[in-house]
Amino acid sequence: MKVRVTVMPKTGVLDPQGKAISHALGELGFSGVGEVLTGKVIELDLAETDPEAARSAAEAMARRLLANTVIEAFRVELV
Amino acid sequence: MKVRVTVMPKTGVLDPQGKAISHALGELGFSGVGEVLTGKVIELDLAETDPEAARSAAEAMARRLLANTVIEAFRVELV
Amino acid sequence: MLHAPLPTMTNPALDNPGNPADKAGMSTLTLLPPDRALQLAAQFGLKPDEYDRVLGILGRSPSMTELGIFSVMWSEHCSYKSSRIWLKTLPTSAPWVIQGPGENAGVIDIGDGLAAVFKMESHNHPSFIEPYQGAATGVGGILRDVFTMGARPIANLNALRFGAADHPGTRRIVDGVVRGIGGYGNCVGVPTVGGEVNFHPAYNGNPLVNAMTVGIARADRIFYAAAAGVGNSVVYVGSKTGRDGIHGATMASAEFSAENEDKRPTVQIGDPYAEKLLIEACMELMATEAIVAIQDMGAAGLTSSSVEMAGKGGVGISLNLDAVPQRETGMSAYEMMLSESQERMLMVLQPGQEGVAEAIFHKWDLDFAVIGHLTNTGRIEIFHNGALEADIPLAPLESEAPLYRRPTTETPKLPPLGEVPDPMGLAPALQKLVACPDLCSRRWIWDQYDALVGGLTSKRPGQADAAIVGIEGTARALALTTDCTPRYCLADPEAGGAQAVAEAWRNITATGATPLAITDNMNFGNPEKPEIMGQFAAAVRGMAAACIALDFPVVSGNVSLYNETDGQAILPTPAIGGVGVIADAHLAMGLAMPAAADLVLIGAT
Amino acid sequence: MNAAIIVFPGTNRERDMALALTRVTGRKPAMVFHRETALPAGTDLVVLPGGFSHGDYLRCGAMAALSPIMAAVREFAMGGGHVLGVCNGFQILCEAGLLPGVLLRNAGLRFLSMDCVLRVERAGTAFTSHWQKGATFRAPMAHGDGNYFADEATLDRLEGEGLVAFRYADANRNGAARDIAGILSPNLRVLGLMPHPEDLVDPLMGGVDGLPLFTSMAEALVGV
Ligand SMILES: Nc1ncnc2c1ncn2[C@@H]1O[C@H](COP(=O)(O)OP(=O)(O)O)[C@@H](O)[C@H]1O
Repeated sequence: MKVRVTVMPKTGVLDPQGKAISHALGELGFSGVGEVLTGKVIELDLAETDPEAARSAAEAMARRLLANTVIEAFRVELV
Repeated sequence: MKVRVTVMPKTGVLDPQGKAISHALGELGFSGVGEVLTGKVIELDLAETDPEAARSAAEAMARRLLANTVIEAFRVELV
Repeated sequence: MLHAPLPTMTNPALDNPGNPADKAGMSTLTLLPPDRALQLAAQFGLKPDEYDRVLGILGRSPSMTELGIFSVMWSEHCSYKSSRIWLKTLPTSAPWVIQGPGENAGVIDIGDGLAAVFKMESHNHPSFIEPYQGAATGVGGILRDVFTMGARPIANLNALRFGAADHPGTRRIVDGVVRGIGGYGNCVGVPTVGGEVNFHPAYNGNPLVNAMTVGIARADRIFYAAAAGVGNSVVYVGSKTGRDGIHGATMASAEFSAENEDKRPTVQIGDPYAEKLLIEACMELMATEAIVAIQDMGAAGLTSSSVEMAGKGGVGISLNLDAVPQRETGMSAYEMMLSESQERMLMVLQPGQEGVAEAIFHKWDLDFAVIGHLTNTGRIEIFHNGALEADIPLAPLESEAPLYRRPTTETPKLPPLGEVPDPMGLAPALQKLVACPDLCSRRWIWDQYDALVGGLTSKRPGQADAAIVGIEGTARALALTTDCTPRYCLADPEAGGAQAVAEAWRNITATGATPLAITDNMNFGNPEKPEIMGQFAAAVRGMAAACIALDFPVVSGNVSLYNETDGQAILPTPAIGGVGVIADAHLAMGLAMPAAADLVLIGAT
Repeated sequence: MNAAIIVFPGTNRERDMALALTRVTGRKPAMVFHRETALPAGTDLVVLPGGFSHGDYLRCGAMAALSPIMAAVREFAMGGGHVLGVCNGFQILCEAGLLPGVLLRNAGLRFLSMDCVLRVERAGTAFTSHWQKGATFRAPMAHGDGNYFADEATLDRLEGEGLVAFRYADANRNGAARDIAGILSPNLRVLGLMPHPEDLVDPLMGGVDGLPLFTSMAEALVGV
């Protein structure tokens, strides 16, 4: 079972990479680029075959390690 | 128009980060974790309102800056 | 323990170690049809006469894996076939030289029972394709060359040449290369203490990334590559094998291009974290008596490491690829033998030491597998999925590889410059000079390199003509520098070669240290062109003369040829890495001028 | 003073730290591997040194913070023990929740390796007693993720309670909130800071600006 965990900075948390990308895109001549937010995707190949069990395992992994919930929010999808 | 660009390592390209995460999850007692692949998500807020124009602008940005197409593949979605 | 299940059915050499593989075992070898083999040989870069030699050696058509092995072992990169004849003329000995060229790195005695182990190596082409990873894996490769010999790396340096500063492609490459060198070195925890950078249009399509590592070992605890002990285990350690960097030739082969995307040669990605673990694990194992021989897997990974270890030791080697730790599924023997996955080493262990070694590598979260054993056949035999995939005598692959004396033409002497008119006046000229890309401050580079990790760097970039790095537990320090002025080498390769050596010597001397030895990185164009081979020969001549005059022998080096784009060669660039020692680090001189000092000019202008 | 240096896979400034500690205390610190579950008996000071634990993959310090030894370090800190985290060690302390906030990518996205000038904001602690408040000193920095971030309330609390130990005094190169370079726990016994005083404790290295950190600790923790 493949699971995708997407981790994004919470609102109000500084995103230096997003800021730099927004700036760089402007410099490259792309206009109309507003806020840019950057995050991480972690795709896990789990032995678990039950979708709900896989999802809850991934959620546990995200809470424990994959995301720092002080500054990041995460989303789990089955893929 | 919000656009999400997901950038992942191409098949066969080593992902040291994914490897380290897979290992760490194992050490934390999560069993049945196979390959882990990590990538980036970049969410762009574009002034463009036409979906197809926004998509192709994002694709151009991905090719130009957001992804390193020698080792990474990208996917664009409207959100 | 992961003992390789040996397919004894197809390994007669194991049942009867006295005999070379008999014909029964050979029957499982799938040979290429002759016309197909001929066509592939050309695609793999073997010249027609070289391919004839292959046929003569084998007495039959090769298998796919065998052809791959011949092509990489006889490549310029592994065989030094165009350069060896010239390199042999370099002075390589001195009372303080413990090991000259021919091993993974050179070794010199620096007193107090210690040795400095160092080498420089190029990663030019990969750095053009993918600057960050190309430069990063270059650093990783040279580090392995040094710690393979039992030395803990204490400093990295580099020598970089980029295209014109205003060329549209240059910025991307400079940025990637500098970040890649820093990214790898900073993480692995080896300080980057010096280097040099030039810009010239001749490097527009072919940047040079030369990386140097210096390590410290006990002079009586140096590890070598020569395998010994028939029956001893051949052990694979480090990261898993993937399809990284497999010979570009793979792609050209119809067999492979018919397959899916995944089979394309992929860029090697460096994992400095894995390398750091590998250093620690190797250092720990090296403190025991378990290792007979050790070699890193660099270019042509498993092929060159196994062939060189067995070849140097005058033994044979049998490998079972089923036991190789693999990152991808369905890899062929050809792919595994040619993979250039990073952060891997091959070792031969003393009998019964497998458990000790395995525990150490597992402690450091690294793969460990027994993948074969030494034989007395003088051949390399490779098994995969129970079938024999290659069976080649070692000598023709290694010590008897092709050797060429290619035609040379001398570089015409340029007329003297004569009177140079002053176009702008002294002050503007000075301003122009200090602002030019070749002379301006390099601070923006070294500000991205951790120069201090290790706690022993006493002169970092910008503080002295050579970097000064202390040696733990002693008052001593090493003085380290890289130097070359390619413009000079283009105008007069002999004088340029001599000048590069002399500059390294002067930079070390200027700190108060005694210059001891050099490593070199010979970057040139296509050796099949007589004028390029002429540059090479002349540069070597000049270097040799300077080395002799200065008592400054060459103990290691690397050659990178075919640095051309659209037939345009780079400037001849024999980069020199110099090492000296100073008995008391406190005495090392820096550049900073004390207040109220007098300026004294020494030498003729 | 019995110091224990924790070595995670990828730690690389443990030797620098050991050299500095040995120089000041004359005693070699114990090296404790991340898989250990207990600190050596009689440990007075735990040091989490710099480096790239677990390659700095995912988030700096995230995987190290979950190491077996960190349970012992947490217990030690909770019991009033002194803990110093430098660079990656600071990142680990934040990820482990022993200090608030987090270290984000440098604002310019580049690795920064250079000397910076720090101002001592909180003197009189076990780590800072040999400096005057307001004193400035030079310290090498070498990091890609030193951009200290915490929410406004946390920053206000840190400042209000005098828990900001050091600020960048010359330039804020990494974008750290309120120029913060190092912070203390409420009991003043856990210190995290980004720059490396341990790399400036010997005239041979270009100065002894970092020495007061070590002499402060040696004095405060002698016989503790
Ligand atoms: N690529 C580099 N990496 C690290 N340090 C560098 C690099 N290039 C130049 N430097 C450092 O910058 C300083 C000046 O370089 P350079 O002008 O080549 O010195 P010199 O002419 O004295 O050999 C030296 O300390 C050198 O080590």
